[in-house]
Amino acid sequence: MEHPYIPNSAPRVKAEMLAAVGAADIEEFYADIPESLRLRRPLDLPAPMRGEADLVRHVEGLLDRNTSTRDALSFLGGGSYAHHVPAVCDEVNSRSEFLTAYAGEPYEDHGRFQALWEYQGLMGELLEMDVVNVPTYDGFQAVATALRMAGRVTGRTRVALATPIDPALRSKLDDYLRGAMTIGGPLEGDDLAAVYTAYPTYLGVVDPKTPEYVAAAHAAGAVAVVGCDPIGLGVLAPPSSFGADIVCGDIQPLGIHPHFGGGHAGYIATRDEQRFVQEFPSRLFGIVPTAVEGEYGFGDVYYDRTSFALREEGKEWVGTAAALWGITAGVYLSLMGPAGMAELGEGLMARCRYLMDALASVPGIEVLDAGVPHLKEFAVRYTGKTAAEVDDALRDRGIHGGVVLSKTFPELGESALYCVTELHTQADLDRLAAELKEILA
Amino acid sequence: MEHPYIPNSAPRVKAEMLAAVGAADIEEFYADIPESLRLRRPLDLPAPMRGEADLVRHVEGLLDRNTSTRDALSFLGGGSYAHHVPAVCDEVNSRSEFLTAYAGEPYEDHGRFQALWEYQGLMGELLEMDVVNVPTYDGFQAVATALRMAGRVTGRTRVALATPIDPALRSKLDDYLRGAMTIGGPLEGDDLAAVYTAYPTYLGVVDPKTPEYVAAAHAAGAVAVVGCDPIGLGVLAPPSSFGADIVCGDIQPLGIHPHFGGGHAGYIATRDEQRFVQEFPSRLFGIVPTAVEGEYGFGDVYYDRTSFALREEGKEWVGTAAALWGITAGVYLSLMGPAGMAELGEGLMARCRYLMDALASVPGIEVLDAGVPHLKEFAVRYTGKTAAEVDDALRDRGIHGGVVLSKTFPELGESALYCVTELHTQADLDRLAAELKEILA
Amino acid sequence: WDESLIFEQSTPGQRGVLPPALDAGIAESVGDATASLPPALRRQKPPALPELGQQAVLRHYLRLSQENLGADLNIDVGQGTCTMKYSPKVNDQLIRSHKLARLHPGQHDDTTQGVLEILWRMEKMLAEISGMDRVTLQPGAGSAAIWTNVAMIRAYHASRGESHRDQVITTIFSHPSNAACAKTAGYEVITLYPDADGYPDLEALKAAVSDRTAALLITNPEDTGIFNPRIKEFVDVVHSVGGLACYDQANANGILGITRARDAGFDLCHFNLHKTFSTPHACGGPAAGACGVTGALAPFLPSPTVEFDGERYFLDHDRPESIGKVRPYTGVAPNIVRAYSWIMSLGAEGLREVAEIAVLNNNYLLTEMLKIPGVSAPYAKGKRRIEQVRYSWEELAGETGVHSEDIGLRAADYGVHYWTSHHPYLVPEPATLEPTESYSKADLDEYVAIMRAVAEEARTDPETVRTAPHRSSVHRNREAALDDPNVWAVTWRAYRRKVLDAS
Amino acid sequence: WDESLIFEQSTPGQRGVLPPALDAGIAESVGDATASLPPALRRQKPPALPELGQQAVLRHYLRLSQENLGADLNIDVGQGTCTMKYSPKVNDQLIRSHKLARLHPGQHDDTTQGVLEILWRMEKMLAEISGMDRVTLQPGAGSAAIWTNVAMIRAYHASRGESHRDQVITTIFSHPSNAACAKTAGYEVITLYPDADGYPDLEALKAAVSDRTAALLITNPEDTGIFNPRIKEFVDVVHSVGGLACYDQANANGILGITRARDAGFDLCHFNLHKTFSTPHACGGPAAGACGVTGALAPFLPSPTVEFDGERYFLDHDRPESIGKVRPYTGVAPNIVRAYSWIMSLGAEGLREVAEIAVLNNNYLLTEMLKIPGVSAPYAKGKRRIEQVRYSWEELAGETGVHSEDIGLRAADYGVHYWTSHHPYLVPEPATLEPTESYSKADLDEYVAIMRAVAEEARTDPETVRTAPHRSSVHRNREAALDDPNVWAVTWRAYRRKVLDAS
Repeated sequence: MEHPYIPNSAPRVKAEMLAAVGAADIEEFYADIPESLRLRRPLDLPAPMRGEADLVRHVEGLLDRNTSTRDALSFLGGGSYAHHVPAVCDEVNSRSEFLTAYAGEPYEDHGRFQALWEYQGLMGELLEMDVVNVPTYDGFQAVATALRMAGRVTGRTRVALATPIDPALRSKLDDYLRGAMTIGGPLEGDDLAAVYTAYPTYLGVVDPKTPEYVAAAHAAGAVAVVGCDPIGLGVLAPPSSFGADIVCGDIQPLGIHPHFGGGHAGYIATRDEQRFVQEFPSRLFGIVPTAVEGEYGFGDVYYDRTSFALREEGKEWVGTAAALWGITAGVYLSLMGPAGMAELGEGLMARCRYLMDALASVPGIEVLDAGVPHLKEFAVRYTGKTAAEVDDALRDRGIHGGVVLSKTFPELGESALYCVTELHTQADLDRLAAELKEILA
Repeated sequence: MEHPYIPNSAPRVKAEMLAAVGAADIEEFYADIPESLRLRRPLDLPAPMRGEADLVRHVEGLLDRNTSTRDALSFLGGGSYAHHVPAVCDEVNSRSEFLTAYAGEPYEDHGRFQALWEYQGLMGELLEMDVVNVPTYDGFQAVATALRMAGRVTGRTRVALATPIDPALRSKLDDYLRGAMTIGGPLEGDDLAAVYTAYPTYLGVVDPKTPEYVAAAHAAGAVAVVGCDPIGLGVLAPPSSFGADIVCGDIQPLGIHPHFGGGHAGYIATRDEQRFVQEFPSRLFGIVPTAVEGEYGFGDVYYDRTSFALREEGKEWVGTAAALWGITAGVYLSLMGPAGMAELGEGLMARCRYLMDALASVPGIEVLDAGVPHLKEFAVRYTGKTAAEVDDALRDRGIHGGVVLSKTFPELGESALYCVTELHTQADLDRLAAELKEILA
Repeated sequence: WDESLIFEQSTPGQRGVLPPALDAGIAESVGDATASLPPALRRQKPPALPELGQQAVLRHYLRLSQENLGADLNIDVGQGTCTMKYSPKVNDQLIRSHKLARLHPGQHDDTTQGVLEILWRMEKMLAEISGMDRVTLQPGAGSAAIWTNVAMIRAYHASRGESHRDQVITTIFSHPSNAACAKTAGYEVITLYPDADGYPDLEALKAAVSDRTAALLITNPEDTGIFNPRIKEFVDVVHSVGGLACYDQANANGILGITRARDAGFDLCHFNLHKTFSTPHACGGPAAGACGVTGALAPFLPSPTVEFDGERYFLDHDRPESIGKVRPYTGVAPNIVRAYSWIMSLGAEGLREVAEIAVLNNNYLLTEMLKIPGVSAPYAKGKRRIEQVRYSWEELAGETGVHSEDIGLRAADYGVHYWTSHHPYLVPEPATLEPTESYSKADLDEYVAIMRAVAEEARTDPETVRTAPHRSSVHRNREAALDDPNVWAVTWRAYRRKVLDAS
Repeated sequence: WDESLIFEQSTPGQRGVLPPALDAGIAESVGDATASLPPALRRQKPPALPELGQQAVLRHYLRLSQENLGADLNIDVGQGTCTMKYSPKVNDQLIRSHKLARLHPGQHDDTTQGVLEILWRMEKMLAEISGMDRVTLQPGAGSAAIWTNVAMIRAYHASRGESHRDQVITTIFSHPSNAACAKTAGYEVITLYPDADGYPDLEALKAAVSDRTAALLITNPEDTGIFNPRIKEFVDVVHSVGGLACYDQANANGILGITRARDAGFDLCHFNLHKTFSTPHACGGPAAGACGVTGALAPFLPSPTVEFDGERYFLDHDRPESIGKVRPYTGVAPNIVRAYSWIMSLGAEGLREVAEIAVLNNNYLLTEMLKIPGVSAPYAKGKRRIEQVRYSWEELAGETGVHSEDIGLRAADYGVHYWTSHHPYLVPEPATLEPTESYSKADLDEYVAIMRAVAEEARTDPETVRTAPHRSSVHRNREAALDDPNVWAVTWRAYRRKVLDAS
């Protein structure tokens, strides 16, 4: 078979190459594989679609069965966000040069190193912190690693949770910290390695006590770890301003589509102190002079702490992660600038408040924590109908309702987490309120 | 206002620049415009959508009202074709470097020159002709110019049409040849400048007499101009093989989406004879040695025939045209190769014949010219219903029916032109036949 | 890279993309459909296209793209009168939707209401911007729009029984297509030259007009960047003899919302959507043109027009006086949608800002350029300019023997374009810079710094400039081959035959 | 280009993109919503992000992209064990649809049936390819898949009350993440070294196993490209003491359809969708990993799994023994869809062709590389290799003093990548080449020619090689700064403070 992806499948070429290596046939290369391990039948896979157009029709046909957040008005958040993605972000991250690059050196891949270093620097300005890593897989991994870093820094093993956190994140932490650290308990004690605070919390609250949690950590000799959605930092004070030691989270909101969960990338930021820097498992790119005066070079800072360098003696482990999303978030922050981030944050808070007010007036809905500030998310409790019923009814009306919380936060009752973005118009928010009024009537 | 597209709209920059040029305000630059010509009110335009997301929502909202050939099974052709566009074609023509380039020199724009020269060469192989132009606007312009070239070559003024042509093309020719040449009459005579033959014809026929029309032109001392859809040339003999002097047409089928009429680009090809070459108004890129041995350079061949060089003394006129589509068609031909073009042509003829057979069996449909070969299009006559009625009924069933011919070819009765592409499966064709059977029952 | 020719990369048997397989049922039913072809019409020998795997094709074209300098990648203010402004990426993204890309232009209007509404709204906006009554978006580019205007002028006079009008008047600083289209349409062309101040010569116009005058085709500001304050008098002179006045508005960028074609009395005008309304120029097309006309000319607009009955948009093909088609269907839709989106992102206030900043940028550039020894700005000394300036390096050339073209090729070594501009070279050693509103002050400063550096090199090391480029993909062409019929080679076939086989 | 830092390009007041304006009705209704923030939580000083117009941002990143060498642009066979195969553009096009990109992972299953079907079908295909019973697609990359397997191993033993098993055995030629993940999960790591023939030492394994053995994590073929024919014995030895056998199949490309993890008795395995199934590597992620397990391990798979009840696809979160989440939601969907599309374009026959041609390419490259004086392929002399070969330049280094790293940097001057491969450098002066099926014979010949040219330079002009690169964007780093806490600078803030302000 001659296949477009396999140039040397052309028979003449194949024969020529076999002759060059002195092999009678390709089987010869597999001589080391014992017969007992050989699969002597074709794999049982669907018939291929060799024509590109056939493949496109097949896959598009499947994807068309999805109803995206562009197809239906959506109030889903809870860890993945459908903020607007500026076209330049998509343009840059779809460039072949970035999309298909991998592990080149800082010379032929200078652009990648510079773009990621600039990403670190842009995040540094947003967070007002001096050290930011090359993105890890996702915010969950970032939090998990930040907590283990805190464990290594303090030599202690308990993490206290100051605020409600994403139950899925909790599941990740349970797995990732298992055996090394425990989770729970008070914000004090000699065993306390870290206080973890979500800012805003999973339920959307900008908790006024956040600085107190940080202070409690410090009082106990622990590390204050703040999980933070960076999208709000045009209006919210950066956690470093009230003393956070490690700030971490997901950059997916910064110019990256949800991609059904494929848009995540994690950041971890610290002050520029060796006790923190040495505990990063991730790569950290640094700027460096070159052999030619005035040139900026880039390379790995303190490489000999990674598992690439030290295998099991390195800090945790590191593979590749989510570099392209780091570049993308850098493009996003460059486009938005200080004014854009401020306007965006103000717009989110305003829309959120407007929707909270609107839903508060719907009979059968109780807005939770209505008295404290929210960035873009808030929880409601339904009275009279189950959250699943409301969600089904909204879906019938072409709306993706908020994330249902009834199972994950049973203490809240029949509840859901609503999220606004800057894409919501007043008409969108009014429509939701009107539909809910009908549904709950 | 600070706008993302206008960097110097930032007030501080504006003030600095005004100071640098010694101007009090911007009005000063318009001092030469008499007050009577000044518009002293804002333009009456819709309120702008400054947020990129607002703009996207607005424009996507409008475009969503279209039903594309991906949304509905389509049998439309007649000059614009929804063939499969390989992803690599879209990838290359969306590269910023090509998309936003314009009139650079052969050095900093070496890539554009080489890609277009290669396009000419690839078309040359397909057509077996030695001279191919940088694309003109569209196939209509290519035919119109080819005929005026024939007029200049022969010093004669009449064009005879050997085959039915697109009525829209006829309209273009009436305008473009007006005053210079006449259209119509027999394929003979001392006044005959050109015989124009469409291959296949507008009605999809691969007319077995095509070589005879060419011969007739030559017998009269006229130029044989063949309009040819290049998509069929993997199976159809190139017109040069039976003596065509000028071959021309549209390359839109070669890897370019219909774009609602924006995907057109015209080609004109001749033998490498000065009497033809000197009559091209278009640019012709040539390969040329450079100051460094072994390098390939590219530049304009025989530039001093163009209106760029000679204004009204040049051949017709030339502006920019459709270079990006030329590059794209080059990518397409490179991807398809000889085997791809042959398989494609065979597949088109087979599907076309299958659909002709299927529709011939539908009561109320008469397939026209069923006895001669067709490439991908054929006309049918409806008995019992009007073509518009059938078209409406198909549309109700989610099908774009064939181009209605009743007004443009009244002599064919209530008729329509059906087109297949390689995207049609047997099920698609059977579905059309079944729907038509119901509609015409 | 210096990428080899794709023809040199072929390996027999490799495939780049496979067409869909034919369903077995079709194959069984029809057999070999090509068998119906007469032998003379059946291709005997496959075309000698190269054979490459998909990745090899992609790599080839990606490398060629990197050997090309798009406006997105440089400070692109030196493309003569053809500077490209920033073409927003969001607009590219919008037009890639299958809702436009895969829309067949022959679809029933009921299935294309969205794009028809955009065409209709775009017409209304351009009518407001130009002051004209109707606008067609059918022409494929600026020159095609000029042709369309000439064809409408011809049809207008013919409809009034005045086909004896066989002269068109234009100016030497108007785009060559004005003269060439008029000639192609059968007109005798009369060209006006500038007077001492750089304005088209009004006295010469008065001498030229007569009852043979079909129209005046004129640009304002011309490529010199000088606005002709007596433009209305020019129009009046032509009107006084029964001719039409047609405004080439390729240079409209600096006057958006400031002054309009209709206000000066023009009967027709045209815009380049790629120059003024931001659509990308795509290596030289597809672009898009628009022609605006007064009500008197509207019956002659190309067919179809886009109409709205209050509920539904539709194409009106029933236009008996129309000049007919200038292009298939209704124009270069993706560019029209891009331009529509661009205007919608700016609004009236934004368009005015575009004009003002473009003019500010131009006058800033003028100020800085004139500080370079050896540069001048001919005509209208000391006057402000609108959107662009045609400079002259005459003084530098006289001093150093280095020509404007050399400077341009050396500029390429610094990573920017520079084009010497149109024939004929009325201005000696010309260079036309047009900064538009897209470039920042820092960009303009960098461009001027490059010009200054090259000018200094011309004095200190003229050989380097004369033999430029040195850092491009290739070195200076031996151009003679391009004008010699014995060796010019427009295709690989011809190259094989005339050059490779001959050596 | 040598593009400056974006921080150096800022001009106050410039904007890159504007957020949507707030509807007046909202603004009126809520006033300043930020007023509700306590002062300590209200940002006082705007972040010092740079301020640039949109075109300037675009240009900056486009130029950086051109300073980067993607697999699409070069003969990318030298990325150590991490060679990227051709990632078809059609798959990129498919995943850009809003039907995937703008799909929220928390949507109700009824609105995501298309993507769930793809996940489900993909699991079935990978199960067939590996022979395993169930497969999870949740891990974000290869190392995350290794972690996932280790976590499942830990949960498996815990569920059986065998948490005393605290040792994991791996080999030195397995990816460092095998050792590091095991350590992070609390295991003691025992590393096996190759025997004289280059195979992992079976006797050493026998000596290492005990009732403390939780698992063997092993690659086959290892990065040497040598297939370990006694792999089943390794598995049996571990099983004999109650341990699990886990197969790192990052190097699966050469054995697709030839031999399967299950056939050798493995309990767990993982694939890298980016290495073997063609998804692009995106400058180092996002990638995607997949873990296959036998039925005995299936209860421990990450949650949720994708299930099908015959009519409807759904996510099953009710998995009490699951290790839980290793990542948010269900994995890197765009890469899973790409990989699915890739397999669907090839089928069983195509996957086998992939394997065979990858192996043919590798052995061809081996033959040609060994013709270069100074190159050797340590271990198993004269044997055929599977997918890659770890070469050694020891002889050349001894002769010339030029190291493998220098050769790699000089290769960059010829426009290709070359990576010296993982620590520890067990093979002296190593270089690992892995051609995959994506590269043509002509490509491989060109790569070998570059290696030969550099090797010759090492003899004739070693200084040029030692000081390379010369034709890259920048020259060799002064690396000391990267390990000095006083000057390392991970952010612009730190650079300003530690370097700029200090000088």
